Amino acid sequence: MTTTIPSIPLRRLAKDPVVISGAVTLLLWGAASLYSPAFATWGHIVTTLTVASFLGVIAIGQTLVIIAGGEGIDLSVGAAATLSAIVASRFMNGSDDGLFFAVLAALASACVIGVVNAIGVLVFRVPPLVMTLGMIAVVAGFIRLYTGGRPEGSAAPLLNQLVTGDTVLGIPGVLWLWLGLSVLVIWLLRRTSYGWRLYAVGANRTTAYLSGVNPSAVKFSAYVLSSLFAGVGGLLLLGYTQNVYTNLGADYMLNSVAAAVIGGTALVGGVGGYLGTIIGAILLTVLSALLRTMQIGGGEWGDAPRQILFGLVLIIVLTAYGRQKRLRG
Amino acid sequence: MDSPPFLRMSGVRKRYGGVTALDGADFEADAGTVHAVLGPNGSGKSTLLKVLTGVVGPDAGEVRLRGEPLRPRGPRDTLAAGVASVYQELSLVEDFTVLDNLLLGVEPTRFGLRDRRAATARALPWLERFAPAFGGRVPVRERVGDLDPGERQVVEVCKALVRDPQVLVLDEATASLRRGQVEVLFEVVTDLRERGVLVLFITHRLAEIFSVCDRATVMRNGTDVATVTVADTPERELVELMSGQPQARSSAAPARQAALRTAPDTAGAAAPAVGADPSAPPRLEVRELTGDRLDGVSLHVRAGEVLGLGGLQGQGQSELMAALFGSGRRTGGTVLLNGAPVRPRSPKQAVRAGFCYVPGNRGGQGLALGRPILENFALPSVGRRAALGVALSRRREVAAARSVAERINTRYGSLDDPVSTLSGGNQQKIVVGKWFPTEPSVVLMDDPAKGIDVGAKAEMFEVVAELAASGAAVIVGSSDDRELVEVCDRVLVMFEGRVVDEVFGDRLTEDTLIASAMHITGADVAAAHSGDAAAELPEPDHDPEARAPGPDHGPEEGGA
Amino acid sequence: STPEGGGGGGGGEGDAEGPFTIGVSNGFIGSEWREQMLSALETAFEEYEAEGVVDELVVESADVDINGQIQQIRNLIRSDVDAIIVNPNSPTALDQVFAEAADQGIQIVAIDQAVESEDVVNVVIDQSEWASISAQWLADEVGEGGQIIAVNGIDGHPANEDRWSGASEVFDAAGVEVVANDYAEWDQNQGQTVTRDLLASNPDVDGVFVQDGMALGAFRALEAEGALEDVALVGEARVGYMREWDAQREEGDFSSIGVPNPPSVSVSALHVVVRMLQGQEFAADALDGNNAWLPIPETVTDDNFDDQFAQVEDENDAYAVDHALTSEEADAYFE
Amino acid sequence: MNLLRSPGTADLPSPVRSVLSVRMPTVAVGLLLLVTVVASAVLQPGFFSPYGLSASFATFLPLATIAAAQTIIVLGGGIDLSIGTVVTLSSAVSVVLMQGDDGRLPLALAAGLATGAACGLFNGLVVAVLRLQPIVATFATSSVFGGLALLVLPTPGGQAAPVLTGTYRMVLLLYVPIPAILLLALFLGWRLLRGTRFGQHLYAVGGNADAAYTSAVPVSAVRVLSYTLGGLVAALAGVALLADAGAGDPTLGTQLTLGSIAALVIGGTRLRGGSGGVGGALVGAVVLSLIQGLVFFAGVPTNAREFVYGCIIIAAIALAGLLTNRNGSAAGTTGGNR
Ligand SMILES: Nc1ncnc2c1ncn2[C@@H]1O[C@H](COP(=O)(O)OP(=O)(O)OP(=O)(O)O)[C@@H](O)[C@H]1O
Ligand SMILES: Nc1ncnc2c1ncn2[C@@H]1O[C@H](COP(=O)(O)OP(=O)(O)OP(=O)(O)O)[C@@H](O)[C@H]1O
Ligand SMILES: [Mg+2]
Ligand SMILES: [Mg+2]
Repeated sequence: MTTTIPSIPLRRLAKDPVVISGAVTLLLWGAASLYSPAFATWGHIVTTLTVASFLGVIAIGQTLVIIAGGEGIDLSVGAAATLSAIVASRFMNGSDDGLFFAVLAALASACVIGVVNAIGVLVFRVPPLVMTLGMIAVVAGFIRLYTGGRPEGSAAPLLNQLVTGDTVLGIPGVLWLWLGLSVLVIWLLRRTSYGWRLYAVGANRTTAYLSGVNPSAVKFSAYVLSSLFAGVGGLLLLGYTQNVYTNLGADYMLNSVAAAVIGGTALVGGVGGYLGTIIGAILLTVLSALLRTMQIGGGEWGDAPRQILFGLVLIIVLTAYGRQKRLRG
Repeated sequence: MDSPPFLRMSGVRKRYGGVTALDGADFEADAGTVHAVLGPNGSGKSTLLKVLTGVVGPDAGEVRLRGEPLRPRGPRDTLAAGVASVYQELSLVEDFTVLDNLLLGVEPTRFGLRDRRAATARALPWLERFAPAFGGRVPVRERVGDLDPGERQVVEVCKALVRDPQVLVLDEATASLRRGQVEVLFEVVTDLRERGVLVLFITHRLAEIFSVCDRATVMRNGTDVATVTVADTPERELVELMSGQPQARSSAAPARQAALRTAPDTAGAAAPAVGADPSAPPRLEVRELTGDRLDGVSLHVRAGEVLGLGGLQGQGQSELMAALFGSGRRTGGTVLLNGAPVRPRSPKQAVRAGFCYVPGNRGGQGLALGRPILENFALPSVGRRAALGVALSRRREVAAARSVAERINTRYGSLDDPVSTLSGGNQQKIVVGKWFPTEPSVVLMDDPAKGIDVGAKAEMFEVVAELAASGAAVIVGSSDDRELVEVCDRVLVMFEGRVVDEVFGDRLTEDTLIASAMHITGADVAAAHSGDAAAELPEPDHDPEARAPGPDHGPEEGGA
Repeated sequence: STPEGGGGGGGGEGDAEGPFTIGVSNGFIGSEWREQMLSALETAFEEYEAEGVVDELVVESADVDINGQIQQIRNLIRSDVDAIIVNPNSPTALDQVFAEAADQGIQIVAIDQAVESEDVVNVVIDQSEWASISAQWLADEVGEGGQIIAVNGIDGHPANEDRWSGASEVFDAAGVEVVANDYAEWDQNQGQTVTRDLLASNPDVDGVFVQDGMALGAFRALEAEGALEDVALVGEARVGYMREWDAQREEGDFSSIGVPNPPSVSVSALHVVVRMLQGQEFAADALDGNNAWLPIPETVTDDNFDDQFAQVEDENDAYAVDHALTSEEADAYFE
Repeated sequence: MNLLRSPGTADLPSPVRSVLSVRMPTVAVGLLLLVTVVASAVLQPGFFSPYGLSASFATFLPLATIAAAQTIIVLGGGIDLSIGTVVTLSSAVSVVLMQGDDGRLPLALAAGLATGAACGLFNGLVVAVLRLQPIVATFATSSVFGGLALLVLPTPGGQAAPVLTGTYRMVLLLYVPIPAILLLALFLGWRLLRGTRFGQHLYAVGGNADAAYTSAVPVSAVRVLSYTLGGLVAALAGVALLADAGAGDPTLGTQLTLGSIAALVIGGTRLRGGSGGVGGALVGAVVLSLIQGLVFFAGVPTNAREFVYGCIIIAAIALAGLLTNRNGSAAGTTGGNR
């Protein structure tokens, strides 16, 4: 922000999704720290953020696709992450030699998913939800064909070092990377012609078209970027777990949507941003860590209370602001 | 004498965030009258009537109908009380048939199931009554999405009528109607008045008020400023009430008209492009253009000239602009820009070539309503100011937006506010102003003043004049002949996809335009409207028979 | 009426000569264990095929829910198989389709997960016993009054329930306190996260009980906390984990245990089902209810680690230490 | 009060006209059904045998029913990602109460259906009253219902009543399995619902909620009711699953959510709402099940099956999309702001 902002009214601030979810996150973190002081330790903060970073990076593309509108959503991010990790691990095979090529091959294979998604959505007019859902089956099927069900290889030590090792200031490289990507994406959305066009296409595709924007090209790029960032997320996951398995990314399918929506990105398109998604990703991670720490699940009632509470808290957080317009003016 | 008025609204207030839509408005109307509600854009007319119909919940105020307080929780309650409305934004379900739309919410049932026969019996009389407005059809089972905007508007009206209202609200119900459709509507409105129905009528077309309304309430800034009897009030007084300022002259773009009138008569030679150098080669030349609803259009415009497209609505004016801009279908013909052929296949290419387009539907096609004013201003030209075509400087963007906003006198709070917070007129200025930084050489404007109040209209036309003055060729389409006369140097009258008349110089008057448009449709209609004017019309300068699209125009696809 | 036989009926019981067609229904493919299970089966099948005992192996293997697995089995029934080897997604909810298959004279053997249906012979290891071995080791490591955390699979999943009940019994008996118990869906990544969170809130625990498939994740969490030496960890008999184990052994005081859960139960099941098809009767004491228990293979411990590791060192990380009945051992189940 | 009535002949539908106006989605899904049935008859041994038919319809019914439930919700402009867990929870409640005892069957069924409806009601309130975005709200409630199912039925078990399972496997007149009759009943039930005012309002709310609201349609109530009905029908799917499976399981049905969405899209229902129908979704579910079987019976190698299946599904949906969406809006000029 270069210009001075006229003192934003407090009321408006209190309705800002980013502010609300940020506050809820801090609240949860506070509660967790009270319950278990270990939560407040530096090490634990760093590891929690590390776990959140995978979701955060995968949700970058999700945020872009949702902003681009037209019921945009990408449920295949988990599949793209898995594919990328599997390809990378096969090429790396536990050594640093093939690292560069492996990363390239992994990201390229992820991008193919995005291209196919985009073609389905833009050319064949398949609803994005269904197209990307179908892609999960296709990618899973492809992985099975490609690996025979048993992915081989393992992470390059360098990659592992990046994700888990301390690099600078006691902060693992993955967090620096996330920070860098965040700055890049936020800049992309706020301060580039691409970002402004993306919002315009999401807010009103026809207007954008009649203003000389090519909405199909913009959406195409959003789907490809989505898979690309999912692929990056897959690489980071590979660095974290060091070896791959065929369900590696499955968990991120709906959670990435939830992270974006919690952060204020609306599924109608043209609204939101990545800052909110970052907080959404952290909130989801902290929430499940809190429920786990408090042993809400796992006691004599098993996992049930944790699942129930998780859902209820999510509803409460969303109720705070993530609401659609009233019918009556 | 002391019996309470049929409808009384008092002290109605409504705020939207920081915007005050209604600021203690009072309103009274009697049964059996047609009561106009007038006022500039954003003065709260629609909001007031939405409070009446229950769509908007007021912050304060009271509504009494027949002396009884009406506290609706939604349209269901007011409908039960006999209030039906045609809203400014269409409220039809596109996937439904006309019949299903007409009875939506009031479907008759038998044994718990919808009773189609009873439904048809209820709806049919109205559709038949309006058959002339549907071109003679009775479109019971047609899908509403397949109807054209005027027909949809008529369906809206029928939908309200099917509910047998005691109070009928018509919010700019005539804005997208053709002349013939308006006439049918006014006949029905007159019948309703005789049956004791109160009709509340919002419009920006003053002529309509004088032809059908008994009383008029003028609103400004969210309150009522006066209620007058129409027959006793001259037009000029109404305009003064609306604008709050004494009116110097009737209305807009006087400078251009003055220039036109004083220009030496060029004795019918080439068109006298007033703002342009008549000897200059045309900036834009169109030869034999064919496409959707276009049946061989030829025209030329010079730099600095404002060319109008007149005629009845829906004769290919919009399609012509869309075809030129690359967003509509174009199957044949040539377009020359500065003498060189151009064939944009998308708006993107058209913009590159130097075209710009102001669509008729502001919210749906001109603006990204939820996005900030700044981004809306920047959208067509954002790449030009970006470093490497990508990186933006906020300072540069703000400066660019400010300079345009100043040039066209746009009023806004902050450039970061969503564009939806602006009043209609200011929104419209952004739709036009956003093109300035692209320095267009051809400006296409489709009904740029639709739904715009009198004051904003004047400002709008100054913008048009300014664009022409800066050297652009301007093409303006409008359904309002008065507008065309005020703003254009020359008007082409279109009919069924062809240019059938060219009007300029002293002949450029409202009467000539109406007559010219009517001449084609049938002498009897024309005679009824403009007396003997029709007889004096020149022959159309193009022979329609010679313009039939020949097989030499291959079926090529353009646009999207 | 209920349809019997019909056009697509099975091989029929009198047909004890073969060659037999064997169907396989596997309802989950997210794990390498299942792939090993299938590929071992295919290899063993080829041997029988060479002998002319069997002629076709029809494999249905996909990620499906119970409804999907019911469809898988119906597809197999209609493909005229003589026997079905099934790794079931539910111990109870396939009962009806098993009855359908049995009506058509098809022999059914369940592996990995026992089912309740009386039409099925379960060729399985005792999951409860399987878990109690490593639980006992952990209990010994942490001693009476020791505190542990548990990282289980999926709550409500039958295998999870069997294993955890077996392990809990051991912990109760040994006076070990389970201070926290959570579920990580047999997913290594989640296992890592869950272990980390549980460790953070229970920094003083003495041990971690973790089911297989997630031990490597738990290991990495401990490694990140630098707690490998202080906290006892139940391991797994899989090559990836064993490599880490091996590396730690060279560095210092690290001890673990891996109880194999052999994917080649499928092979054992093939031996059994072929004999059933050939009309052999089970020996009197071979069946416990409808369970033909398989022996739990030799546990990988600190003592035998080098031997065990040497045998599998060349396999890839996902490889699980394996074991199958030999033909002779299988014969012992029959009269 | 029709003072303005003028005489004239009504433009009433003739049978010819209604045949001609068959919608494209119906053609597309009909075509798919034809192709898959013919292919199945050729490739699957005994497809038309009594056992073949009974096995097929027994498999179709649960997916078809849940697709019908999802369609009711989607038509009204919503979506329900929790529908699979609603099936799970209601079947868990049923089976726990049933305890394999025929006498307890009515009570257990009633409780199961009530549970489904209650879950739907909760979803409906969250979406219509709290006004949360359906996709995320139901993602959250799916966690809640899944948790509740685990509380009700912590481990797999519980026998379905023998009457239930027995009836489900019955075949009438040699060739008409009970599930086929139930499928037909489901369709007839839908047609009945479609004929009511609620049926009409459902489409109006999904098609244009603002228009429906200003036309005095009780929009929020319609939304709540659509979720409640969806929940109720999902509970029926739970009963069908229970009858087919014979016993309970706390994961029964959880994976059906995504299948239900695929089925309704293949069946020509628009995900945005307001267009489509349950009939199409039923056919879509049948087509999906048949394709799954076809990939197996066509001898596609095990490792390639999922890939082939995924590609066929996408192709089928793209085909449906090509036939339906194309004649609607052209990309650039319409649509836009919603
Ligand atoms: N839903 C809304 N949210 C925010 N502001 C609104 C909303 N509806 C109306 N307004 C604002 O309230 C004011 C009055 O609007 P209203 O629609 O009543 O004007 P109008 O007199 O009907 O104008 P027009 O002639 O353009 O139709 C305007 O400033 C408008 O921007
Ligand atoms: N149970 C069924 N078995 C076979 N075909 C069916 C079944 N249900 C529906 N169909 C067919 O599927 C197609 C779509 O049915 P659907 O109910 O969607 O009609 P519809 O388009 O919604 O009609 P309307 O709009 O009048 O309600 C129809 O061709 C119908 O005949
Ligand atoms: Mg208005
Ligand atoms: Mg229907």
